[in-house]
Amino acid sequence: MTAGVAEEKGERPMTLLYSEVEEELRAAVRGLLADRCPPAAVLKRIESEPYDLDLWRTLAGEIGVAGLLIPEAYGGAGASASEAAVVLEELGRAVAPVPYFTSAVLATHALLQSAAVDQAGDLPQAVAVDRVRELLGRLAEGRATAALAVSFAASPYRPERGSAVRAGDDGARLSGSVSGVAGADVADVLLVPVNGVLYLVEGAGVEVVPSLDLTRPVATVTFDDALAVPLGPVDVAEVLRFGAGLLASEQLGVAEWCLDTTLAYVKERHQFARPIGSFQAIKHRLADLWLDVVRARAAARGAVAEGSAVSVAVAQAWNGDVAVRIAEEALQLHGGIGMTWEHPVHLYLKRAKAAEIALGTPGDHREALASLAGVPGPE
Amino acid sequence: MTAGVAEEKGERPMTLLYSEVEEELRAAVRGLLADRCPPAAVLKRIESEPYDLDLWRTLAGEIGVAGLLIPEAYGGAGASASEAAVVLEELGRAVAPVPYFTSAVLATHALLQSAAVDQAGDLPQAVAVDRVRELLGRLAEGRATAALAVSFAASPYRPERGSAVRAGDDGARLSGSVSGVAGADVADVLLVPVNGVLYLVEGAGVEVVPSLDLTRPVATVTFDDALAVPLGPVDVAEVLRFGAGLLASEQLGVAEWCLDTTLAYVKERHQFARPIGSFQAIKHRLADLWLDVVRARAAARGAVAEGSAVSVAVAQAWNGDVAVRIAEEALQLHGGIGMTWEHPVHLYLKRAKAAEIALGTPGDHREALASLAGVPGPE
Amino acid sequence: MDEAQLKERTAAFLDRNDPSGDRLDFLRARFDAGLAWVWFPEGLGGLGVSRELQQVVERELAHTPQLSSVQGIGLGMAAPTILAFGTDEQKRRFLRPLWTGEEIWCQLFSEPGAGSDLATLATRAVRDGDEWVVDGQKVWTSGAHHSRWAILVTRTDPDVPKHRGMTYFVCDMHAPGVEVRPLRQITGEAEFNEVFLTGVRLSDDLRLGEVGDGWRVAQTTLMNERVAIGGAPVRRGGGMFGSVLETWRDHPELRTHDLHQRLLSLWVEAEVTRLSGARLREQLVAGQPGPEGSGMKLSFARLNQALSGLDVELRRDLGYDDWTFRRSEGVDFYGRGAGYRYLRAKGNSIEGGTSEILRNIISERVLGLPSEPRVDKNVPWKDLPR
Amino acid sequence: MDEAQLKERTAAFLDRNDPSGDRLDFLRARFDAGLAWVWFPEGLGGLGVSRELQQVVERELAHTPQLSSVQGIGLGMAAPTILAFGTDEQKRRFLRPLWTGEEIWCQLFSEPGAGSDLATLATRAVRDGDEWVVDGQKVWTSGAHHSRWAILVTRTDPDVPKHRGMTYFVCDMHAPGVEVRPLRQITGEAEFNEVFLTGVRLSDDLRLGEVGDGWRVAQTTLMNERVAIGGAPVRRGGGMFGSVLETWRDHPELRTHDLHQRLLSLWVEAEVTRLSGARLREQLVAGQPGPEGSGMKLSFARLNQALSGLDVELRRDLGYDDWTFRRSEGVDFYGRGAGYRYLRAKGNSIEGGTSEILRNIISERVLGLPSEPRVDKNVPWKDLPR
Repeated sequence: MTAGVAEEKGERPMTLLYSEVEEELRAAVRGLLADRCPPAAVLKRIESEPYDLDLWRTLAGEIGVAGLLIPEAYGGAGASASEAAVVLEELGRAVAPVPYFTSAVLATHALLQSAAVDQAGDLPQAVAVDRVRELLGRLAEGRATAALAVSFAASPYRPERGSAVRAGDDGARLSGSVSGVAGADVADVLLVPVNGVLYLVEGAGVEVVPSLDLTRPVATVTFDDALAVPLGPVDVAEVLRFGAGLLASEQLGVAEWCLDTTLAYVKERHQFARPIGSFQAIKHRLADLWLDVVRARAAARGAVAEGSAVSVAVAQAWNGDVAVRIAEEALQLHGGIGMTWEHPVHLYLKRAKAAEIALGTPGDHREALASLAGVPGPE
Repeated sequence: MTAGVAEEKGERPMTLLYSEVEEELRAAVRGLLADRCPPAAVLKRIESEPYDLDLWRTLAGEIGVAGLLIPEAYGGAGASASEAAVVLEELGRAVAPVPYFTSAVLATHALLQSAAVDQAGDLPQAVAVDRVRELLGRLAEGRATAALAVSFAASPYRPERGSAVRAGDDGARLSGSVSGVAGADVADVLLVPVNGVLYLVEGAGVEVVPSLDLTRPVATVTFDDALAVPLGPVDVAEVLRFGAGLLASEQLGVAEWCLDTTLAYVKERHQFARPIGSFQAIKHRLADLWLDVVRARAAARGAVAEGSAVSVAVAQAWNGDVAVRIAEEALQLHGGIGMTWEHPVHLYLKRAKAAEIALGTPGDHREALASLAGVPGPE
Repeated sequence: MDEAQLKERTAAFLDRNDPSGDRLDFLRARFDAGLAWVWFPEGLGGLGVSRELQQVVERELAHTPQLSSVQGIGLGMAAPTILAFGTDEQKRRFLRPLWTGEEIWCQLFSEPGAGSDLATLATRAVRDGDEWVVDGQKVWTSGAHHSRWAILVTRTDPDVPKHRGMTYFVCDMHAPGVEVRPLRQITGEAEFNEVFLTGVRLSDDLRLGEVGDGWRVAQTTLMNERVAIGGAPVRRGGGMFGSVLETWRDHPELRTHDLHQRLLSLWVEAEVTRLSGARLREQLVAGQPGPEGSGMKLSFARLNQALSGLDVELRRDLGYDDWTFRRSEGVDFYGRGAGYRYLRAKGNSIEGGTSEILRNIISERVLGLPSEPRVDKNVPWKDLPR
Repeated sequence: MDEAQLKERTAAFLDRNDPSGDRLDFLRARFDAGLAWVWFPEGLGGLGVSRELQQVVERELAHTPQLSSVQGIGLGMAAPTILAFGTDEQKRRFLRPLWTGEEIWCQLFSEPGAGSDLATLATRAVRDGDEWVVDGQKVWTSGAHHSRWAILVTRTDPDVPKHRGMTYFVCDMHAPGVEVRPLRQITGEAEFNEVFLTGVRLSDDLRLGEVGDGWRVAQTTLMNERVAIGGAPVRRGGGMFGSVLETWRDHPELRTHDLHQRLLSLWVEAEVTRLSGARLREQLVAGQPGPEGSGMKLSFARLNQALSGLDVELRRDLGYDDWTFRRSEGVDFYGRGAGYRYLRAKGNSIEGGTSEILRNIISERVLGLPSEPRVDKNVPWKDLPR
């Protein structure tokens, strides 16, 4: 059944199902989050200290999520994007305020790509081999957190959006700024792409701005002649595409929480002496939304199984829209209570809306498909 | 309330309501159609002789619809587009197979425009004054029917689409062809725009093709060195814009029939021991469709009251979509019976779908608004 | 009285009362002159003339002290209800300070368990001699924190079907047991309040209408609410569209074909909605009020939501202007950022009748479609599933 | 029996029977060898082994005479029902010629008054000694004009609630009183028939299942129908998309930004729907059938309709290929013009369960939402409003 796709790629048949290992990983993450990160707890902390670094240390250290994508030679698990995707589904489902996506996916992938780390653990391109080796080890164990100094509003098609950084003549100092950087405020190190080279910077100015997504605030990062270590060449568009593919799984998790929570609510909430979920107009809308989520799951799985530019663009184009639509519908179907700060649905709406912009809007990804899928525009 | 619009135009306040005269005209047309042109009668004739010329003669002669737009000096009623629009609403509501739109609106407007006939009845531009005068008189009384030899798929923005006609060196003979011409098969004379000049032709080849809209078939018109009388300059785009504005009223009529007929059906049809119109999902869809029709009515009135390029583009962009959507929903809500030839809903679906293409698709009209309304596209 | 006579009367009033003097004195005098709401009876701020004539007075007095927007609920909802159901005593007591703004009013209708189905409300009022003791919780109350009075619907008989066991009161917001708490919304601020009523004692002369007749009284209030919604004329391309278009025109680098096509579609939808509103107002003036009104709020909610969502996407701005928890006096679609507009517009399809309820109303009252099977018609309120 | 043994058996069968000989002889022999449908019992064309093994046989016999598509209803719906509810006599009589195609079957379920609500059907069967006399009208019957037999559901007891008074028969299509008329569709052609039953006499041994048990028997038939719908794998950008894309690529002059954006959105929707189908089939193979199947038909109907509508708009073609009233054997999405596809696709959300009914099923069976209040549960069929 997936033979068609596999044949096109000429590889072993890919699967769109979850493996047993992935289901175990999911159970571990979900269990921890249920215990330590219910929506009420997230709501309580977002205005004081949004990130839950205790939770992050447990996730990274005990469950080992931080090192999933890092080769075993560096203390990681050497897992594939498919496992990372399952973690993201669960983190999305909990709008968990931890820097997994920004550090363990985006920054880690940039580092691995820049140093051209292969599965055997060789570092053919790294300029600063020791620094890369040491950093990967710390990231894998969750002892350090990194962020990629690229605007979260940039995309594989416009990777430079929001960035204005230049390297000094000696190639060891950076100046300029990047706006809308996610995860910078909890990062120990910043990875900064400048003119195709990835730099490692520890001393940068990070100013968090009030953010639409309360659980993943963005910051303006400023470099004022900051000391920087060049690590190797970097293809930012590829890094953002990899991230975009995985973000689709986080969006799936957001959509799933919204659907599940709304279903529970409409079964419970009575008006006119009936559960509101017994009204046919509500039922039909939820049936359509469920079908959107079913397809979002297939799209998210497709993006990590195939990893191609087409599959990523498809997953982002679909899941970005679906997450927003279902969060909006969840709010509407909760009625007045959904408009209150005390109900967590707004956290999901804000996450979904910010994620719609992050790493390319659905429209950007559809536009990319014009050439990727051979649907050219008007001449 | 409409002061805003009027102030913008600096004229007397326009009205979006129907006048008493218009309501009387509507009642006369509706009465005649109810009597002579029920959907079953239309269905019965469409495969043998689609046009009902007896009905047309009664409409033209007794009610006087053919001459509505023609100045009184030529035997017409000297009425405005607003009255013609009401006739079109009723004709749309009955998918009446008469050449009103093609002859009494499109061709007549082209003739009046080309000869620059003003309300006083002067013919400043006409080359062939006598021919114009005579033709207007016959058209006004319904003794002759005309068609504009322009593709029904052309638009104010692409008026030349489907036309390939050239004038001979002597300017008195035409050669070439035009595809997709509506109303040509019942026209006594053809009005043919070539290089900005309107020609009158009586001897052309007209080959009707099987048409999506069974009640308004289109034909390929061929000129083989045909004798032609030049009448005057013509601005085809303006003629098509005028027609497009009025077509919105016909689309409104189509939409109204679909809504009314579906409402009656869902109140009557029982499944699960309830009228299907008592199911909330159906009710909510119909409420939304009703709201679309309410706005289609305002759009159609706006187009004839204001007559500007913006108001026409708005009415076409909205009403073209609404007529198709509501015809599609009407079919769906009729269930199996809607898929049968014997139920008339398909006549409306086909009319709506063909009218969506006619004189510019909704997308063409929206695109035109980019410059008309100051919403420029990407640079 | 015709327009000319009314103009004369207004001129005479202006001769006697200086609009640049004390604001409250001027408003009191205007009320006493019958120029407050001319269609109200004489002695109660009116002249007992046709409502259309009010615009004459407003025009003549346009440059004099005006009423405040915090009086909206008093003027729009409480006053017509008091006029329709109040005793002479109640009308005399309440209408003058309500109109002058000396006393602000709020509305205690919705409850956490009674939103779309208002008639299921649970706030109890139990008679105790000449008084009623009220216990319950109300929600979505704007202005409760500076209100002197509230219009309040309560459950007085739980043993009869829900529509029959309600009673309507004027609630003294200064009475012991009334607690007002700001209700924070997803925008960060608090436009509304929760109001907790604990053993609040209201004397029987604060009752509006008969015991058990509260539903009918409340319908009068709600009818007047609906009139106010979805009404004001806008320019073509105006309203919330204006701010999106400004960004669009000023920032060509933000435009994409995807956004362009969506924006054009919304422009068309906004324009046909604007035309429908204009047509509706023409019909009202011509004395042919159509059923189209029910659709306007539905349309505006959808448009506001779609437009504000597109606006956020267009700007690609991951920031938000201000999450501070503070009170606000209302919706601020023009002063705040795109993120605020996006979030606040979500309420447009919930407040004042959800879009779902409006579709029910349109389908039944306008289109004549049959109602769904009712399971709560003859069940005593106390036995309803909840 | 394992795969190897079955292969051996198939090889042995091929040794004995020449596939290039008489087609019917070959198929009869295949049936008698138990290689027709291996999961059926021995003696009835099967071997009583697991259904998965059928693909082994199909692979081995791929180059031998195949069954015809006009047998679809017999194979997919009648056969499993006969197997489940037929007497030994009925199974012996009907299954062999059904499988070989010597006898074609059709389905007499839907009626003009009973579409979504099949259980309300009105075709009466009245007992008369050893026979039943059937009167009524059925509709949407494909292949009725060349069918020997039909599966038929009738009303035998109008005095009990609708689900309890039905009886299921095999109907002899050659019996006097059976009249088949082609039913013309909006596409111009007739894919289906109306079947009028007037005093049709069926002997009691044509009854399938108990008297009054027709609803349960029909459920078995319908369950087997649903399995077939919405299933086959497609290529990325394939299916109905292929023909739109071809026009799109070949005719740059037809492209507009409006159509482009809509086409891209549909391309994405088609692709995620294709992926869902692939995932669903993987789940089935892994023995984890998910509830996603109910959604596939809904998705394909929507996609086909949106795509074919866009296709007509893209071509700006006001013509139609052929309105001739003639019989056709099925849907021809690839051989016909864009207008035909547009019109025919409208049926996709009606036939085989309307999209409305599918949404009901998803919301109740998959999402666990409560059913609506039922008004027909305990009402005798004859007293139902209609």
